[in-house]
Amino acid sequence: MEMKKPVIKSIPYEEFKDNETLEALINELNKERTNVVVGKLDDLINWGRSNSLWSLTFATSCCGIEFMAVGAARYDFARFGFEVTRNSPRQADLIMVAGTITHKMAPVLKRLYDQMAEPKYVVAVGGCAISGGPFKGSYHVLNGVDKIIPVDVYIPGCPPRPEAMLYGMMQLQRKVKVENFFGDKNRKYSRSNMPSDPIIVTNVPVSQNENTEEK
Amino acid sequence: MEFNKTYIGRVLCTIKSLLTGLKTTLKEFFTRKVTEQYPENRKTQKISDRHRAMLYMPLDENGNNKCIACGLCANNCPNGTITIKTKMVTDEETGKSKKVLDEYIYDLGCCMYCQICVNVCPKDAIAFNNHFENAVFDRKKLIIKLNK
Amino acid sequence: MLDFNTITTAIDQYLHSIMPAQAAIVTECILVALCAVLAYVAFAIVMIFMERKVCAAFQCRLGPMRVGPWGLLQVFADVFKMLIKEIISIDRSDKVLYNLAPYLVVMSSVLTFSCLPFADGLQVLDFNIGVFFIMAASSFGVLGILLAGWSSNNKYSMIGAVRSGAQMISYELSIGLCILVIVVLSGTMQISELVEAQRDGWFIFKGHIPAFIAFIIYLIAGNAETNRAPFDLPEAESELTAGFHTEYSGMHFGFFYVAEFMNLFIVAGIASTLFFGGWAPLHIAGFDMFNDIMNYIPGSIWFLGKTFFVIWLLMWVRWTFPRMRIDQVVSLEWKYLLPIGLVNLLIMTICVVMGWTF
Amino acid sequence: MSPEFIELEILRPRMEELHRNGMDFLRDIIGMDWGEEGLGAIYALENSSTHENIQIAVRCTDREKPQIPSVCDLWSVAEFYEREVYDFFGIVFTGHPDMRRLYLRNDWIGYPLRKDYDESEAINPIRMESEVPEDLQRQSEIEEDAARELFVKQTNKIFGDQYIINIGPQHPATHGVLRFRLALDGEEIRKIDVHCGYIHRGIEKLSEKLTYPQILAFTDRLDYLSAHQNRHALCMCIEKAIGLDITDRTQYIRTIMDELQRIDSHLLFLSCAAMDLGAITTFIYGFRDREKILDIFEEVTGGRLIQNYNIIGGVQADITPDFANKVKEYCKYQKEKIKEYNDVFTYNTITRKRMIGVGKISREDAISYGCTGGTGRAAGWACDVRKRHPYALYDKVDFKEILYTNGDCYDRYLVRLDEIMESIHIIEQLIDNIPDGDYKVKTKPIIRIPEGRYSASVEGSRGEFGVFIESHGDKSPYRIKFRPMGLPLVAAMHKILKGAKVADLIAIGATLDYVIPDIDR
Repeated sequence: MEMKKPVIKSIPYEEFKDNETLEALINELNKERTNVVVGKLDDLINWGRSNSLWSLTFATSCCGIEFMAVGAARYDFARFGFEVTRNSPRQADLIMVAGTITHKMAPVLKRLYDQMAEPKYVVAVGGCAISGGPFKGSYHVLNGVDKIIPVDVYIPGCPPRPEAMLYGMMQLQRKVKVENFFGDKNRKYSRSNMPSDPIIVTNVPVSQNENTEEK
Repeated sequence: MEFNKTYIGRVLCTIKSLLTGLKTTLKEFFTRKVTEQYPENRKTQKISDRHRAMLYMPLDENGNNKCIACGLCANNCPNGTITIKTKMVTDEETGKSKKVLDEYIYDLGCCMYCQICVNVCPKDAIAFNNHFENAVFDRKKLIIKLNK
Repeated sequence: MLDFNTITTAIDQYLHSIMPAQAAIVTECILVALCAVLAYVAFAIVMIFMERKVCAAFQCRLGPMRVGPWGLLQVFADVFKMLIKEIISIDRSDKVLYNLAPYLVVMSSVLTFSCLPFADGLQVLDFNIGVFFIMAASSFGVLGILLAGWSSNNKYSMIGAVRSGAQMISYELSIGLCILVIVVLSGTMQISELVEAQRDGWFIFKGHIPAFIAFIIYLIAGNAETNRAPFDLPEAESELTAGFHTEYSGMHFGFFYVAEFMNLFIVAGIASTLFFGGWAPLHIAGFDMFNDIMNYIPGSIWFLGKTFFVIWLLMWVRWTFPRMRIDQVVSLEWKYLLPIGLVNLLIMTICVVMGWTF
Repeated sequence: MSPEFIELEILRPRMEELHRNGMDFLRDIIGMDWGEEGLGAIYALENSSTHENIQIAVRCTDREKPQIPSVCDLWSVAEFYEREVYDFFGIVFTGHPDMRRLYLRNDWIGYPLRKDYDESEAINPIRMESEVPEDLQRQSEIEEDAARELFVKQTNKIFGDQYIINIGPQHPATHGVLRFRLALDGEEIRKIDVHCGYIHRGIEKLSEKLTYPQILAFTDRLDYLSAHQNRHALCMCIEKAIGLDITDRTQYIRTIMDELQRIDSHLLFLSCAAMDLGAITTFIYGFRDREKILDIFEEVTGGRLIQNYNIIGGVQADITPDFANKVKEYCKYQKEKIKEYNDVFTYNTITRKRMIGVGKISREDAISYGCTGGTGRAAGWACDVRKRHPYALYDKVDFKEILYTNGDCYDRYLVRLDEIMESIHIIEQLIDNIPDGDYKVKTKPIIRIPEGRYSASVEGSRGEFGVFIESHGDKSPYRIKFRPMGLPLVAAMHKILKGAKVADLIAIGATLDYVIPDIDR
């Protein structure tokens, strides 16, 4: 069976980044699928879900301002149907973690995530949310939100420009479009199968000052 | 008593100020919209050359990068975004062994775009480009090997 | 002109001919209910789409564009998502009331909606206290909101609900007074008679100054009734996160969301019936040609056209003004709208008694 | 300026004397850890009428139980500053009414800015349970810490039996992750307890390990809406310390950029204030026009929000050739648009009703709380650093310091709106006269600051932003302290909120215009 490829208006499938991870996910989810009717229903539901991603207004720092800019007139994420930002986590479909998460904020973020109703998605926006970013060596900063909640899409940047955020949202749409609502091989299942193990590439060299000395 | 302090005066002033507001928004209702339609305008969109979205290694005409693996960028990076792996290569003609770049690993996911690495680079071997479409599903995909 | 009376009578006769009278009435009730609910949903979708587009236009942006042509399918996507979204049950909430509240709100608005006269003959019930019934039906929506706030076990919801109660009870008065002005002018409470009386001129023209003032007050009070800016205190996003429906998710929240929009439709519908002649076409005395042409446009188009115009007016207001504070909301009603409304009623009575109306 | 060291015993009399003699503006209290010599604090004071500066330093040799007498009865803002010092250094201020941690969780172990602080994850792991407010803890649960025991006992009942609601940390009106606990009586606010630290990133501690050019990158992320000015302050401080003269061209570019940034910030202020009051359309209008500045920024600096433009000795890159034209075009455009904001929002009766007379602060209180920037000027305190201690080109350009007298929300709002016009005026004077020359001067590859203490301050978008560096001659500072613009504002919250309603809290919060990452650092 041919792999179902999510379609996004105006950007061809091949031009998207990270198709490999997406295809791995599709294969994982669709191993034993044959039912055509259910498949069509799934498509309909995914079409609904992916075009109506209401985000929680959650911003801790700089990226939050760019998130507001995405919502404003020039970039206008209402075009995608994302403009209904909800202040209550119960009504939101997605949490855009825009900004640094500190030790004090971590339990709050976790609780917000738990309060959201399924299906829920997490987008890590900017260096701080992805890895701790500029403040990775700090005593009070969580190095990446994927340590406490599962992240669906990473949008790098410090802060990412509004178009980059829109691009990230389209990536998320693609991910939503390959999910299954019916059957046990759906997203929830796959998520527990593929835990996003947090990775740290390089720790901040504590003694870096000494290194520069000689150069 | 001044007119605009009386009951009727206050009501009229209020109505006037509200009508001014309504007039302004009505005008905007009919003006051209300022929205740029991002994915639709991908081909025509212009982004400042100075915009920093991602580090890359400019290549010379032979397709080689200019990096000499001195490690200044990695040492000057405030949060360890750059890791340089070197290897020793022996020059066949002179017989001297030389330290050359093996892998230039850049973590897009924690770069803070402070430009110090570009500033300190003695050979201008690295620079920022403005390709901002970098969102991925997997954290590991953000760790990029810059040299080919 | 298409007369819906003939259609409905035909259906009625057909049903009576094939089944006993009791069964026929039951079938008719079910049919009517189905039609009402379907129309309710259809209008809700239209309204939500309109709101998003109109709001975008006021804000120099485009609004939904990518789902379907010009974003036409946007709301359908939202509906699909909402329908299958998880409904969270809240720990330590009052389960029965918590689950009942959204249905109460929606029921009240469906009930009121079905009383609207869409065209001649296209209304569920046309009886002698029609306007009064609409008012009574619309006012029990506040009960749902109060219950939602109370049962959610959330302090924001509680504050939102109490605000809502204070606000709705206040503004009900003004709405009542405005409707009274029209009742005084027309001398009837039956909706079909109200509309018929406007065949030769809408009440807003017939009643001139007092009717116009009543219209403005009605719009303000109606806006407050529907909890829309500048009176959106019960859900005041920046103060109470989402107000009385903070804890609701999925379709339960969807009910509140839809009911809010449909209440707006209802307020506009009543306004167009009372002040702009409902399904009656625009007639200008003396221009018979013009009047004839106007008569060709079906009544339901007239009604919807007028209603959507009033809705647009209310959206315009909503997307222009900042939110008021609770004490200001209450003092606006009791210090300004209510006295002005009373005086206005007096003026209208004098006008009618002296025959100073057109 | 080097601080005057005095004995611990005479701190109170000396401070009282200074306060009597007109030193009524406490700019900052800088906690210090001098290692062997003990812990201490440096008080930066200013006379609000003569603009005379003085720094008083005090030392306390007992590292186990350091105690310094509190001065929060003299300067109200000291209450928060002292809590900050207690939080980071563990210095207890005797006589302080509410000695709790300000930024870190109340179960945090250790004092992070002390030199001997152990940063290991094992001691302070990421705790996934929420912290229990101190007034909900039972007395026996409060850890047996001498310092806390002393003061927590009296304060563990912050609210008593009142109806408490939480605003924040995730709340649309707090502009980030500030948290208020409010005691309500119906809609009226009885008491407020501010919790900061949800975005405390430990920038000051991080900086102690980094070189000066590396620290520059952090300043952009303090108050991202005055990224330029913050960076300007740090560059200025370092340049002063190493005796580097910068070119005229740089001065012009920096001044223009500072003012553009100010307009940007004030537009965002306007937008957010409008959104908080429910006027979402005005929010969009503000953002629409702000994009024009961001375009200019992006063209020149390569960043929209975080610009990375000032560097030690100059700026990162020269301005683009069409910079002047674009800026002039923008200035013309913006002047017209101000009228639109006025029509749709400023003069709207609802706005006026929501803001006039709400959240008043008197001039004396503004000074005592150190509320600089728009808040101070709305109360009639001429606190503009550009006038008080001119830097860059501000003594050469002609501009007015906008002053209002009522100190209520509406005045705070108007100050910002007028300052946009004033900033445009400054830019128009400079934009045509940018002299030729280098845009940066060469610096040594490794910058070391000679031993000593240096400070500099600039007028940020929302108040005085100060930098204090104590250098021991290394290429990283021994201690660096940024004066937050927002901390005095939230410190003054409980004063401003007297008798306000919940909705007023939103209006007050919006017009105080704090940026949380700047408060928390």
